[in-house]
Amino acid sequence: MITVFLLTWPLLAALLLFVLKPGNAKVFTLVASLVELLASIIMAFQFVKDDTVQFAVNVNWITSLGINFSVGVDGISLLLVLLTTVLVPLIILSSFSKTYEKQSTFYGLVLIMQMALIGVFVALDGFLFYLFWEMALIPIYFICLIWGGENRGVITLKFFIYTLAGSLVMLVALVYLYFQTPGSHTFDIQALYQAGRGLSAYEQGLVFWAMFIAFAIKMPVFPFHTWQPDTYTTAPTQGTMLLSAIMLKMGIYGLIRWMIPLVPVGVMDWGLTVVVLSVIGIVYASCIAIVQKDVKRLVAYSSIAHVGLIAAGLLTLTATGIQGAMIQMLSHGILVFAMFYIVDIISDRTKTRSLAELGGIRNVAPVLSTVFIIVMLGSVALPITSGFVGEFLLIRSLVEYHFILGAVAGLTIILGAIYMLRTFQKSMSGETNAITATFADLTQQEKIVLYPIVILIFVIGIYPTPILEISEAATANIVNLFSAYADSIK
Amino acid sequence: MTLNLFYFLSFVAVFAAVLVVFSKSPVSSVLYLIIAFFAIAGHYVLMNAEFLAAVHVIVYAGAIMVLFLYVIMLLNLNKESEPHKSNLLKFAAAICAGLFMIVLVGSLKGADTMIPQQVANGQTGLVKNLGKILFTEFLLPFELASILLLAAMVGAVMLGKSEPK
Amino acid sequence: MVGIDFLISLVPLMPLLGFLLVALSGKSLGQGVTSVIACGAVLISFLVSVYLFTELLSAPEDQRFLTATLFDWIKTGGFSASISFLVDPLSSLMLLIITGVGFLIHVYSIGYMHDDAGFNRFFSYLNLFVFFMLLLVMGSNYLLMFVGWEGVGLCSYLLIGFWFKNQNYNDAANKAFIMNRIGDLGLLLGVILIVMNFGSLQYSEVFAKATTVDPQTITLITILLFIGAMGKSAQIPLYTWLPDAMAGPTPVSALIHAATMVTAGVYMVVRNNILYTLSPVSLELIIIVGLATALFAATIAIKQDDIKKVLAYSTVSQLGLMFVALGLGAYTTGIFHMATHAFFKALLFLCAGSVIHALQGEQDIRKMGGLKKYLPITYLTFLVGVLAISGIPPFAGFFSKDEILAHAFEHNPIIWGVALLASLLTVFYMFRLFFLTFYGKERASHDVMHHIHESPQSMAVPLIVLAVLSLVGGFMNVPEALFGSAWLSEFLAPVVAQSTALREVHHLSHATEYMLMGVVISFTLIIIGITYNRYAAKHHVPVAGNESGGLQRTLYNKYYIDELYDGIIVKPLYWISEKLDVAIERLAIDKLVNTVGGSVVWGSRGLRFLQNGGIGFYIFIMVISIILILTISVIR
Amino acid sequence: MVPIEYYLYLSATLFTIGVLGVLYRRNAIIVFMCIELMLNAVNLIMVAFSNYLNDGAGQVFVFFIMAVAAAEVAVGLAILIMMYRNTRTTDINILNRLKW
Amino acid sequence: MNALLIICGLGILSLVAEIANLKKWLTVFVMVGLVAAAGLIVLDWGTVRSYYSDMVLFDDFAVSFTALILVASFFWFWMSGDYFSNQPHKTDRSALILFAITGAICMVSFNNMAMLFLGIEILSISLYVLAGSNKESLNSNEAAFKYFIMGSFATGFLLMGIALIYGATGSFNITKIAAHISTHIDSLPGFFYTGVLLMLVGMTFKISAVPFHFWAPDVYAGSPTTITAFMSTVVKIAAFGAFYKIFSFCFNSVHSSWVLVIQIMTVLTLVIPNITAVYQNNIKRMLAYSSVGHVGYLLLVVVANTTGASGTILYYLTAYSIASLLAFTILHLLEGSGENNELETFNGLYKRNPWLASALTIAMLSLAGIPPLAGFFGKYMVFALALQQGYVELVLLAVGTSLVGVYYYFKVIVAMFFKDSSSTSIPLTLSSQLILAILVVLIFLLGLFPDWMITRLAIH
Repeated sequence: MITVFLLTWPLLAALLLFVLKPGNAKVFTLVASLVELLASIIMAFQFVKDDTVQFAVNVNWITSLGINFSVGVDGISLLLVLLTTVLVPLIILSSFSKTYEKQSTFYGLVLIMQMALIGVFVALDGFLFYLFWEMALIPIYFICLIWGGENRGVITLKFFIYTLAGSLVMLVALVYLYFQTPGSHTFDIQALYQAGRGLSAYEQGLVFWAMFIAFAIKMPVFPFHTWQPDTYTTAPTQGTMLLSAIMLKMGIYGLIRWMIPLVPVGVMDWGLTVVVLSVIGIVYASCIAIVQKDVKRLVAYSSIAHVGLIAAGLLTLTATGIQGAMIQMLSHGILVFAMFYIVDIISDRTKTRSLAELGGIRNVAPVLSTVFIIVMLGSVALPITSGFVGEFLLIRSLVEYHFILGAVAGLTIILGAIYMLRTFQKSMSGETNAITATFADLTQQEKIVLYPIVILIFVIGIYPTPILEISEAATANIVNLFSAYADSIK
Repeated sequence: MTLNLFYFLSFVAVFAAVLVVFSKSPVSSVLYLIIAFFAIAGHYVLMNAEFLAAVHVIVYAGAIMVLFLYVIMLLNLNKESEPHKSNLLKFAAAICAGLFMIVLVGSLKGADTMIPQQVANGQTGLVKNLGKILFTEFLLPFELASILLLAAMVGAVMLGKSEPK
Repeated sequence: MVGIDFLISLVPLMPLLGFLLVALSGKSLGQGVTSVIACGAVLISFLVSVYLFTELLSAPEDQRFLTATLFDWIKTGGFSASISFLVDPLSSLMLLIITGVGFLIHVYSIGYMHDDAGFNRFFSYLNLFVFFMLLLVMGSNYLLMFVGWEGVGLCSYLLIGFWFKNQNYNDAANKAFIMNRIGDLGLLLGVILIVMNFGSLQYSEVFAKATTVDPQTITLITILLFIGAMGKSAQIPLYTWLPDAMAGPTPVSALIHAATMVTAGVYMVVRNNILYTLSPVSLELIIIVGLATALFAATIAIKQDDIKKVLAYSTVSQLGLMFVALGLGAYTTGIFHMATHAFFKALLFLCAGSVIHALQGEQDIRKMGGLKKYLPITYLTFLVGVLAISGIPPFAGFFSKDEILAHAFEHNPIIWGVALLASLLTVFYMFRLFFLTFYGKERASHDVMHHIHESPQSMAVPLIVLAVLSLVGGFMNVPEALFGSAWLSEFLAPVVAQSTALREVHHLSHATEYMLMGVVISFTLIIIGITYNRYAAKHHVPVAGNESGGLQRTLYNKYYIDELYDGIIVKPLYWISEKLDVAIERLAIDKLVNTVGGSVVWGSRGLRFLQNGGIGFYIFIMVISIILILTISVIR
Repeated sequence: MVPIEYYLYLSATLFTIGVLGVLYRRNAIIVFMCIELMLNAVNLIMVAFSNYLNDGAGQVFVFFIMAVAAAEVAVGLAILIMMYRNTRTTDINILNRLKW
Repeated sequence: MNALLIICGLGILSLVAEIANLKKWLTVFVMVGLVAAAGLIVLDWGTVRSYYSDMVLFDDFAVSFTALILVASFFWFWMSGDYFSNQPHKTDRSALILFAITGAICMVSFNNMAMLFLGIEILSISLYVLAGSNKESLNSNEAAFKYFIMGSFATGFLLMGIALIYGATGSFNITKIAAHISTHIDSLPGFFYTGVLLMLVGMTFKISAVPFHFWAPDVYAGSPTTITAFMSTVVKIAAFGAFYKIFSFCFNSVHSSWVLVIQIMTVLTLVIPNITAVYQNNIKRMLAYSSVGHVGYLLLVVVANTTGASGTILYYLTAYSIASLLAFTILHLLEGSGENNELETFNGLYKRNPWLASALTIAMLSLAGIPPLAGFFGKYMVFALALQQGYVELVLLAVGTSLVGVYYYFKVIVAMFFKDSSSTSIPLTLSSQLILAILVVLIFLLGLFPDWMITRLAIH
């Protein structure tokens, strides 16, 4: 039942916001999201670390179409649910210094977004998954459209149509699989797995691509990424955070839950192609990040590079790779959130995001610059920060998969250092200039947001084992299923 | 004899129909069309549908074409007011119609294989017979036709009436 | 009595604690408290290290190791890495050097950084560095070593860019970090290959299985690991960051860029000696790289005018020599030279710092001269350092360098020749530096000379201690030929036991050794004479832009290597990135995506003219469509 | 007895002439008349079939077609008059504001 | 059947009202009548009854379509109250609309070609007049004129088709024709197929499938907005119901003879109107194109030719009609406050009238097929049906065109939320607020609980 609570509570709160339009919508939303966080923590404590699906709820919904409201949580889902519930209050808190027009609408949309995101992570019915998948798109579209920056009309529309295009193709694939299920057809995940595995290699390849393109666009993986830098740049900061810190994980989660166990032969046949694409993406996006002049855009590209590594590691289909992807998802979520928040703080105070106009902030804002350094180090995967654990596991799985690919993917630690250090140097170091001379250091409220992030960066970096344990069994389950199946068809 | 009559009536009908299309003056078009309708009425008689032929003449020649003439007179259209279509368009129209004729006739194959279910007895077109069908089997359509005419009447009045400003 | 586990953990934890205390309290601590905390933390570590060292000494030879496991760090998918420490002879020696020299430099820094606004920050970084360095040498598995490895790189970055207002310093810091990262990638890949092939990251387990793994794999692993060493220990081709790293405060140069961090590569190779021994190809590579670096850096140092740059190139060169020793399989010799080098190079740097401090930041030796009488302690200690590095008996450098040369000769006289040349060049530029700084006319401006003063106690005492160490440090491994017991070799024997078992050991006859020593010492003395004549007696002072001939100019410009790298790596990278951004990203991929959308709009613009409003046209289309429909069905 | 296909062809011919007229002329009144001609072609074949099949329904259907034709003409001419009132033309292509 | 009579009666009553001075209460009376008729028709659910010598057949298909037509008409009357008030021909208009609804009911319940034909003609003739009911407006004139000329031209083809089919099968009765076809499948004369195709032309003209759609955008754009709403909802339901009944029930045995044509038309209907709509700046015209585009998705069901698809069609039409009504209601409200239908009118509507903008957004989202709204499930079921029959390429094409659809629907949303406007907000009456709210709720309910409708409507 707690799963259902997690899904309905934000929706309820959002509806209340829409209807009541309370004056202090911020606080209202924060409290709502904290309740949600509490619920998810309770869930995490009740969770038994094995490979079963827990807290499952299955209610008939659209029986004639074989669609059930079937949700449940395993280790993989739980981690992502936690990521969502932890980040959403922080995202809301990070907006406290801003006054958005029509704020109850804004926060309502954020809460609906949260519901949809959690829905994606807990859905155990193909159709339900798709439904939440699309529902996540709508609030974020409006958040970007209404409160975004310049040129948002065109950019957000491109984003919407691009991602919708991918997901519609995924829907076609899901329906195709649905008709392969026995009897009166069902969207139940296990039935879909069976159906997917029953397909011929050629059909699996088709389904693979149909699903992969949807996920690839969402993540985004090279070369399906071009909507992303524009959208991240133009979206309001909280929107960018939602997009990059949580929503992007939907794509990766989709790969783990809805692709690898679904069409194993397709994954085997095409895995290499995807890994190569992802690895190209790592280098490609890193290179582009090096020459970016807009900080927000730079972080956007860095995100592409990081996600490329996650996707590549995931597709090696090893326990190391998937576990690495899990931990890296969490790490990337908090890091990219912090990164965008810092960028937001800087651009709020200086009214610019151009690296050329910044500089010397370290002189006047030591706390901010220290936090920046820590986040930056996490982002370049320095050991004992959260970034390292994931990147190490991922690169390790890639090296095992193919040494050269692993080595090329490893370039990320060099290229990442290049663009991150450059960013830090240009924005923080040096002498202050006219724009940055009056820069104020972090306020209390900003510290409240950033300090937990810093703590999380180190906690995940130093003692990731408890987190890894949560998803360990579920991951092993997938890998074993996969390898058993792969063996059986050989 | 019947066949000769058929040929004659067909020739008249087609010839008059062609003249409807090609005559310059709308009034003469109307008159040619009335000739074509009479030819068609002749065909009805030929097929033992005398009642229908009579109704046909009354409705078409008597009512509809008079309405046409009336409107032409009302709008004072009996002159070559119509701007000519370019020759190219006319040519295209002719080609199109020709092609349409070819495919239509070409697709109408198989009529010769049809075997009449009953021998024509000449009773079908009698008023008695038709009336029976119309007021039993086709009662509802008949009533609906009244609705149709009512709607047309209301509509025609509504549109045709000039509004007091 | 506290457990040994706790004590072991205490060694790295104390500096961490110091770091946290200093860093988190921000500026609220006074300079005094800060220095007490920072120095105290390192001092405690040092004392514990000494205790651990004595524990090891008292243990029988085959049980000279202590371990402590704290917790599982990463554990997933049948792979685990724990936070666990290993204290064996090698790491305990490293501990002593790191904490010992580290402590001295901490103390020195109190005086050196006295009036700097970033005093607290500086000490927090220093403590953090010591923590990571200890992690590096104490980690009982590769991953923990990697943590330290990256961590010291980070601290190096932070300290090089310590004066962050100067963007040139920041450039140098970035350069150091990125070059290190290139090496780190090699190391990381090596570590990954190890865990793949050995199934474990624990040293003990890996070494136990070493002989069971395919030699080619071992070669690949060792080469990758060595790439890491190249980055960290500034070997060709990744050395250019080290001279630039002199942008940092001088104690940093002494601690990080001379005594400890840059020797991490040496430590790593020695730690993995069994793997290297199993891979002759890698050893050859190490020799070649080491020799090339030693000679190359030495030649550059000849023409440098910045006191710290000379020392930096000297460090590069000396590290090259150490690697030569490692490549020759003389692992203990490498460690020996590393230890002595730590003493005298730290000393030299601190002296240089003292000079710079006295001259208010002046680093150009062309603007020094005649400082002998103003800075007596510095002068004397510097002399000790110079003598030590030049290999004059009985100073520390003599024994260690002699051992390397002896091993080189034994392996191949050509190697010996080149190594000798490099060490003779060292003698030349060190004495050139020494004479230019302390002898001759006073070339500093009047204003500067007016304020000149000998360094305070806190700076002088470490100088003296280090000078003593430079003087006596060599005695820990006096060779048998000189009636010594080669104590250090004995002590380290368990570490390299596996390698020793695999290698045939040739020993040079004592006669040959004496002859070699004689040759080296006589050449050294000749060079000292030449240098004295040129710089002290004739007051020759190099003038910028006065290089006669291409070779000199090339040397002065460090072989244009920076320019070369800039031309073939940095600029192309930016060029490619720019092109990727402009040409591929915007003009190809994004354009393609937009074209899809654009074509719909374009198609719409065209298609709407189909709806041209004319009834005649509509009916035409209808009739034509009907014709087509009927045609289709007729044809079928 | 005239064979049924003769009527088919005759009807097709008249129908085509109607279509030709619609395509060929621009005068709305002539176009209306041509449409009437098409409907008559249908009537003709309907009666022919009715006769041929000996089934009165076909002829009854013709009544409905006539009713509809009458209704259409009434409404059509009303529309024409309305349009003429506003544009002073019966050219089918003149009123051409709604496009694209 | 009673519903048909009630509507007829209401039509005549409207005419009488002019004389009896009941004008004031006419709309209310009509709405009550519609509800009553809908209630009566729902009572017939589950039974199959034919009336008047098998002229009409009220089976579940007819009942559900009739009910939908009545419900749509009810909302239509609600939204377009001012189309009748303060007009000189109030009662005439009302009567014509009611006659049109009568025709529409005939079109979905016919069991005889005569009924189909008369139904179509009653509907069409009323609409020719209604399209031109704004007599002063040249646009309205043009719409009526175009509609009339092209409509009667298409009627000619439809009749020719009926005649040929009559000739080949000897009957006008749908059941008999279907029986005759299946028993004489091998001995049907060639002109029978010509008849089928000519009927296809006539019927696809009525549902406005490409290439017989040309009248639709112009007529929709030219007619008064309320009439456009009527055409794109009630008329579309009736036309598609008739089309589906004829082709999927009656001519199902000769599926192969016409399915290729329908496939080609499906492709064209998906592509051309959807793409053309992208460039439209007049929302009414854009909705007209979109309305044609939606026919493409419905045709996909006909192509798939599965049993039980009528439920899908009905659901789709319901979803589409509700969203369309919602959109047109808002368009009409804007027109009522003196604004036009150009895209610029919608600029900044969100700032002026947030609720209005949100409602229009929901309409657009539903039309675009965004989950979890009703429009999405409509499209989903269509795609699923087509996929089940293996028409993957067609489905992918349809996916592509619905993306294009998203583009033009979202243009409106972007204008409302993104652009700025200087206009002032529009006051809404309680009645219009209520209808907007009901329609929005219906869109959500249909989307969230489609099962209720699907299971009941899985007819045949």
